[in-house]
Amino acid sequence: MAMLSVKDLQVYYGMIQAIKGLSFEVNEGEVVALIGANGAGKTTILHTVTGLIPSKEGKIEFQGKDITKAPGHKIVTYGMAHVPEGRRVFANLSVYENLKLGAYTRNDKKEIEDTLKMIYQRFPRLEERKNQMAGTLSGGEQQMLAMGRALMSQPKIILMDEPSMGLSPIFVEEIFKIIQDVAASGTTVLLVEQNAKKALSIANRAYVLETGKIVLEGDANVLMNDESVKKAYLGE
Amino acid sequence: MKNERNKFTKGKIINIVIAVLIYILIMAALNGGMLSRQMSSLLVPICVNVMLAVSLNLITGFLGELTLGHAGFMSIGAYAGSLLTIYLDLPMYVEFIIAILVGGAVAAFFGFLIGVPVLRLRGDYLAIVTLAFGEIIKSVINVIKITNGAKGLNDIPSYSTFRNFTIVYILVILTIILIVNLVNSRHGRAIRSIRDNYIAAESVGIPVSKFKVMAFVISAFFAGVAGVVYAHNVGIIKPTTFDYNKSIEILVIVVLGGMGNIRGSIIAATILTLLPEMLRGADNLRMLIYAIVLIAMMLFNGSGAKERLISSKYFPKFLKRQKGVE
Amino acid sequence: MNLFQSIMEQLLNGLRTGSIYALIALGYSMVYGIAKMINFAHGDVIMVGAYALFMGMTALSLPLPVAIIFTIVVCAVLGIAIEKVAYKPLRNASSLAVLITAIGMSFLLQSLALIIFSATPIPFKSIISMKGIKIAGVDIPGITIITLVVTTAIMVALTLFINKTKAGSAMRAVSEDRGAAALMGINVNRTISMTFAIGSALAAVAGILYICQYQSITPTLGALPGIKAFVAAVLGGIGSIPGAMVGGILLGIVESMSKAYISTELADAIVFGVLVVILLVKPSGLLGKLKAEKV
Amino acid sequence: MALLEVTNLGISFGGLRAVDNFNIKIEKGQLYGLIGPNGAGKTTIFNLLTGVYQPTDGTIALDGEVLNGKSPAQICQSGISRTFQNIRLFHEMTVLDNVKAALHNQMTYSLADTFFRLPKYRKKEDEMNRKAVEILKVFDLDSHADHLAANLPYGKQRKLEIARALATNPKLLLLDEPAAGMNPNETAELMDTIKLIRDQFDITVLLIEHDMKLVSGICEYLTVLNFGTELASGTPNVVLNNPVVITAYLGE
Amino acid sequence: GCGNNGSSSSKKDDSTFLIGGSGPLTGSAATYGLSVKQGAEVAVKEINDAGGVKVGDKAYKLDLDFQDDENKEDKAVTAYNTLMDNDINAFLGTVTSTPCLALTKNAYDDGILLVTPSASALDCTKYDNAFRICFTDPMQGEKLAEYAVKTLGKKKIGIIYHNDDDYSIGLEKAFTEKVKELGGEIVASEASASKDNDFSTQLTSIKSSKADLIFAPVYYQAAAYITKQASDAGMKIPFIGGDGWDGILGVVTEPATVEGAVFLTPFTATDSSVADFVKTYEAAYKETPNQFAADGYDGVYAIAEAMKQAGSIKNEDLIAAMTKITVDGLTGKMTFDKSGEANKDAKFVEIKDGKYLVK
Ligand SMILES: Nc1ncnc2c1ncn2[C@@H]1O[C@H](COP(=O)(O)OP(=O)(O)OP(=O)(O)O)[C@@H](O)[C@H]1O
Ligand SMILES: Nc1ncnc2c1ncn2[C@@H]1O[C@H](COP(=O)(O)OP(=O)(O)OP(=O)(O)O)[C@@H](O)[C@H]1O
Ligand SMILES: [Mg+2]
Ligand SMILES: [Mg+2]
Repeated sequence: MAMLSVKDLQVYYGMIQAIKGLSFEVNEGEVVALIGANGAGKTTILHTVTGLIPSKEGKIEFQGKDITKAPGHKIVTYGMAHVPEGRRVFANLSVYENLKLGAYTRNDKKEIEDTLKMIYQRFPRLEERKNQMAGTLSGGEQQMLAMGRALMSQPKIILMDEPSMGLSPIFVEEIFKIIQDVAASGTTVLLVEQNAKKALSIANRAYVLETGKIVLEGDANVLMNDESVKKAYLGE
Repeated sequence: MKNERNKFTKGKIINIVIAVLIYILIMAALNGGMLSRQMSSLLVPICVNVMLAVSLNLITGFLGELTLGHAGFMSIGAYAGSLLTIYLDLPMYVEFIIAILVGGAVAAFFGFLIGVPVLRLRGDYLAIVTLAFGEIIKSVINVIKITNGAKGLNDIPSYSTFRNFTIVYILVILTIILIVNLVNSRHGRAIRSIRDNYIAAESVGIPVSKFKVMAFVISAFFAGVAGVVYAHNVGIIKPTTFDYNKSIEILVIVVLGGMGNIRGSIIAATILTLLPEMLRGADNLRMLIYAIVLIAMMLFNGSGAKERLISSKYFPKFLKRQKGVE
Repeated sequence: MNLFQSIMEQLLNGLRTGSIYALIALGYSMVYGIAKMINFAHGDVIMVGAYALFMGMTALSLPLPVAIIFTIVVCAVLGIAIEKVAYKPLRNASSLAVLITAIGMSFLLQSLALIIFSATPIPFKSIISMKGIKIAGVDIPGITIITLVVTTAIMVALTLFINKTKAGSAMRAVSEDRGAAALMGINVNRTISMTFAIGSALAAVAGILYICQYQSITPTLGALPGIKAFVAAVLGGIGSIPGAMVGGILLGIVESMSKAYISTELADAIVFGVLVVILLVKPSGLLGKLKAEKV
Repeated sequence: MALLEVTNLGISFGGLRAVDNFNIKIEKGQLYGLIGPNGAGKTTIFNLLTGVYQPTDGTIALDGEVLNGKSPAQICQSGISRTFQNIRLFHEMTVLDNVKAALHNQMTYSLADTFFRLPKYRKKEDEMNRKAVEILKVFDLDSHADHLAANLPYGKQRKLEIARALATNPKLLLLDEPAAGMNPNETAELMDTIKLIRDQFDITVLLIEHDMKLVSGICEYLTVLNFGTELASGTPNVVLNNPVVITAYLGE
Repeated sequence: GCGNNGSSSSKKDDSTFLIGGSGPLTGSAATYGLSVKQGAEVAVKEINDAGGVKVGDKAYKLDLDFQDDENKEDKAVTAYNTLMDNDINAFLGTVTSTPCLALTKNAYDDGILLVTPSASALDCTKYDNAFRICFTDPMQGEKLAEYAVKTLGKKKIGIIYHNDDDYSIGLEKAFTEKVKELGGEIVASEASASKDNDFSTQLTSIKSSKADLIFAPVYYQAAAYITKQASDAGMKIPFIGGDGWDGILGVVTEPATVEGAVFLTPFTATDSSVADFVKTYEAAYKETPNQFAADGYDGVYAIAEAMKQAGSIKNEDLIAAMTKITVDGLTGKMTFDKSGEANKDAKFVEIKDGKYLVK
């Protein structure tokens, strides 16, 4: 059974329909990529899944549980984390405080410390700057923080919205390595990316989105060699 | 663009026609004795509130700064104008026009003074400083001799009562036209761009400080003029009339009418001036009902209920026209 | 009485009124931090607290400690109710819209009190019976001592709560970015309700101290301390807990000193003048942090 | 003489030396790239060049004119204009008005013209409209002229920001990660536009970008920044193959 | 007109005499307006129960239409105009001075009888149609100065007053001048705002000025704050106040704080001659009437007397009749002279053992 399944989803912004009835699934342990042009609706889907915006029609299930109408904060406790578009770090809190908030749903003090250590290991820059206000970090630093913060909750599935945006080439490599690491450690990943090439290279499966609808889906390797995908999203 | 220009003149003509029609209606009703005394005595207060709201909208709606000291500008205009008409001995119209100009100018000067802190402060900090200025103005007027202290000025000539409605109406229309003209000009664009993103405004070469002060000065001018009209309608002014509650009253009008929406300000000023008077029959429930109506209107406006209503299929089509900056 | 004693007494006067301002300002600041709105009805919660204590002690004839708890609970519930009814539907509207609703709420509470209790002031005998003390010829009334102690204790407790507890950090997160806070698993609505409850409970305490000081209850009693406390909150740096405290006390002292030694007539002008000068020098208030905005 | 000449530039935030002893010379008409790891200080340099921050050390000179101590608005008038890493449009204004706001200093009329709608007002406004539409056309935005900027999709917002910067008629245009969040096709389109700006409007461009395709595709000269100071500079070929740059920035 | 949406009491037939009233019913001055309104209501009911007012051979029922003016001058003008729309026959108002000043000219132009129960500013009665029940400010100030210096023999006097309130300033000014004339000395004159309730600063200043009497020309609520705070500060200087002090025992929590204070008032609720009124009032409104209620009551009776005297309800007849009547009111026996002022005796009241003691 799929870990996360979305069926016939429709989402509106006021009068405008952003998601026009789409379905997809993410299985446990998979890395699934969602690719598509600007404004295709990728962010909207993630926001709907984590309960930040309501859906008009459709059903969202997580580990067999219907979470369509569940409030955002509840969904987190079920084991879902979200690295949002635009990072959304708490600008006037320190890096350390941001990370601590990532573990808000957890109560195991000791293990939280361990996770924190692990994250500092992955992102040494965050440890260097642990007392800096998050708002004054550079763009890339904020991206690391957002990712670290999401990992603090030790999620079963992590939704990432363009994690490579604004990162230096070396760090893009690094981030994708981290994503692979995260996946390897047993966390399921739903990845939204503009950098389709990279995304497809680490994903198991992928969906291609166009103006609120899924137009293509399949094995990542297959899609990578699909002519239309190549032309539209890989810039070849 | 060509068709934009057409739209422009067409909208303008409609507005002129509406303004003239309203005038004719009011004058006919006044002269035909169709208005009750209560209604007649509300005409000028409505006009004063329209002027105050439209001018405050320049700061709050278009510059995007919250101020709680608008009544301070109003009081400066009221006192300056009234002192002139009390001590000058000229024909009524000459005297009144001088009073209007001087009242506005003195208020504008204070707008300039207050504009200085505006350059350093933002948001609620600015709001509190404007509130402070309003209260300082009030205290100072309260102690100085020429304004007759707490007793205030008495026997101000009745130059702007409903019997002289024409002159009051002309002033209101002038205020509206000048502010609308400003908003739709390069100066207005600069002011609006500061509201939307002052860092970007600076980056495209707009001197932010200059335009912030300009907005305050112009807004203060018209508030001053409104003060002169107020004083020459009621005939008596004292410092406590112009406390922060008065400023808040004007702010309520602006927000209810819609930030940056001149037509909204005009309508809201009319409704909110009439409402407490219409509720006189409710006796001791009056203020309670007023408060409930105010909250209900804000909830309706802001919670998306309005959008849902307008987009519902039962809403009459002809009312759905999009309203712009005007 | 010598000059020293007179100055000391004036200082104490200022300190006492200042601490009450501070207590109210704490509530303002907390609510502001989370809702980004100036809760104009906050002053009127004080008024409701005053009537609640009065009713608790007379109509319900509760024993004093119970009456005090009753007052605090009434205000906390009122705070939550106001938020739910009048502010929550406007979560996505501009903060100015909420400001206006708050003003409407303030009118509403005042007119309700007017209808229920009428405008005639109700005399209220102070529940604080502690005797004053005299140090070096300076009279320190009992109520001043109690007020100072209570205010200080509350401020310390609140600071610890916000900085050291999970609920406190949830409050700070919600005040930064509600959506991101929800993504951390924080129940945003509950956190906001809790903030209003705490703020209003503080107002209840302030209300109790206030009527013990002035011994009379009227429907408009909250207006003046409300606006003064608002000024105090901004002076200290709105959103900052120690700032509210410092702002309130400074305001009280400046007010009392300028009345005593400069001019009673211009006291208000001087207080506001000091405020303007301080904000010009330090645009984010005494202890406020300038919000980091990275370009 | 170089168009932009920056010597010994430096700034600190608290204890952090964000930019230190930074030098750069940009010739007129050049397409210049500024690259470097995250947090290296690239955006900070833009902020220093445009007067958002005042440098603690060093001088900035544009066309021989020293810009130190000038306000952002004055610097814009001197001829530097920019876009932002996090988009900063005038959201509640129309697309057309966004551009017209940037024409503020070029087509002027007085307050009296404004208040009384004197003929000069009409004339200049018409002129502005024409000019603004002309610029919007370059970016294919003219059909959106009446929309609110907030309602544009992300990619178009980026373009509008460039259009707006261009409207101030700059000598030097600073672009902060213009391709961020764009897919390869959109990026390719953007590269053409940037080249077009340089050629058609005769404007010098300094850009920050992490997309190496764009950088190597259009930049004629590069400076790599690391920890606030220059790590390397030269033509893309040289710089991008410099082992120091590869370890610090490019990877592999 | 369409303005006839006033309160239900404004429906009128030709045997009803409608009295319009105006005063603050909301806001911080509401207590004064409500008192006047309630006092007037008692009088109206009493007169109607006794068969109304006989005017010539016709009996009129009285009716009261009382509008809120929020103690604001502009609101007072519209309130007044609303009442005129409702066709009132006489105007009982306004309760406070400034709103009254704002509409005296209007009322004069309309030629209607204006009886203000409690607006004490001199100019309120400057037109011929206007009359006043309460004392004027200067008169009170002078009487109190004489009492302080001559009767009590105090020479060093401290004053604490509201500098933004006509009433308070009026008393303070007249008092100060008279005290100086009589050879006394004002050792401290401390101002405050009428919205203030913290007077500890002013009191501390007076304390160090060695005053042997404090004159506080303020209303009873502020007086209660002042006396309480003076006692808290350990001060034992006696107080003297104007008619605004009436009702103070109803708002103090410890009568000891006002023990020995003396004030001037035409009305005390404990006076046996007003017992009936006090009983009715307390039954109806659950509170003890104060001077404002008495003024409102007397105002209605003055109008009723004028109706009888005039034998007509025409405006000019009513106005002319005012100077010929004698009203035996709660605030004393009074006649009115051409200037519009009531001639009546001032009584000094001392607070003794927590009770009012008429001197
Ligand atoms: N708050 C909003 N109000 C109205 N329309 C919106 C809102 N947010 C997004 N949209 C519209 O919904 C559509 C989908 O937007 P979404 O942000 O989900 O796209 P995306 O695929 O994430 O694009 P990008 O790559 O630019 O992040 C777009 O057309 C966008 O304009
Ligand atoms: N206002 C500020 N206060 C404190 N530190 C700051 C401030 N602005 C920038 N910094 C710090 O200065 C360093 C340089 O930041 P800058 O934004 O210039 O980086 P960048 O090179 O643009 O990085 P990116 O490519 O990630 O955008 C960062 O470490 C950042 O945290
Ligand atoms: Mg997106
Ligand atoms: Mg950057």
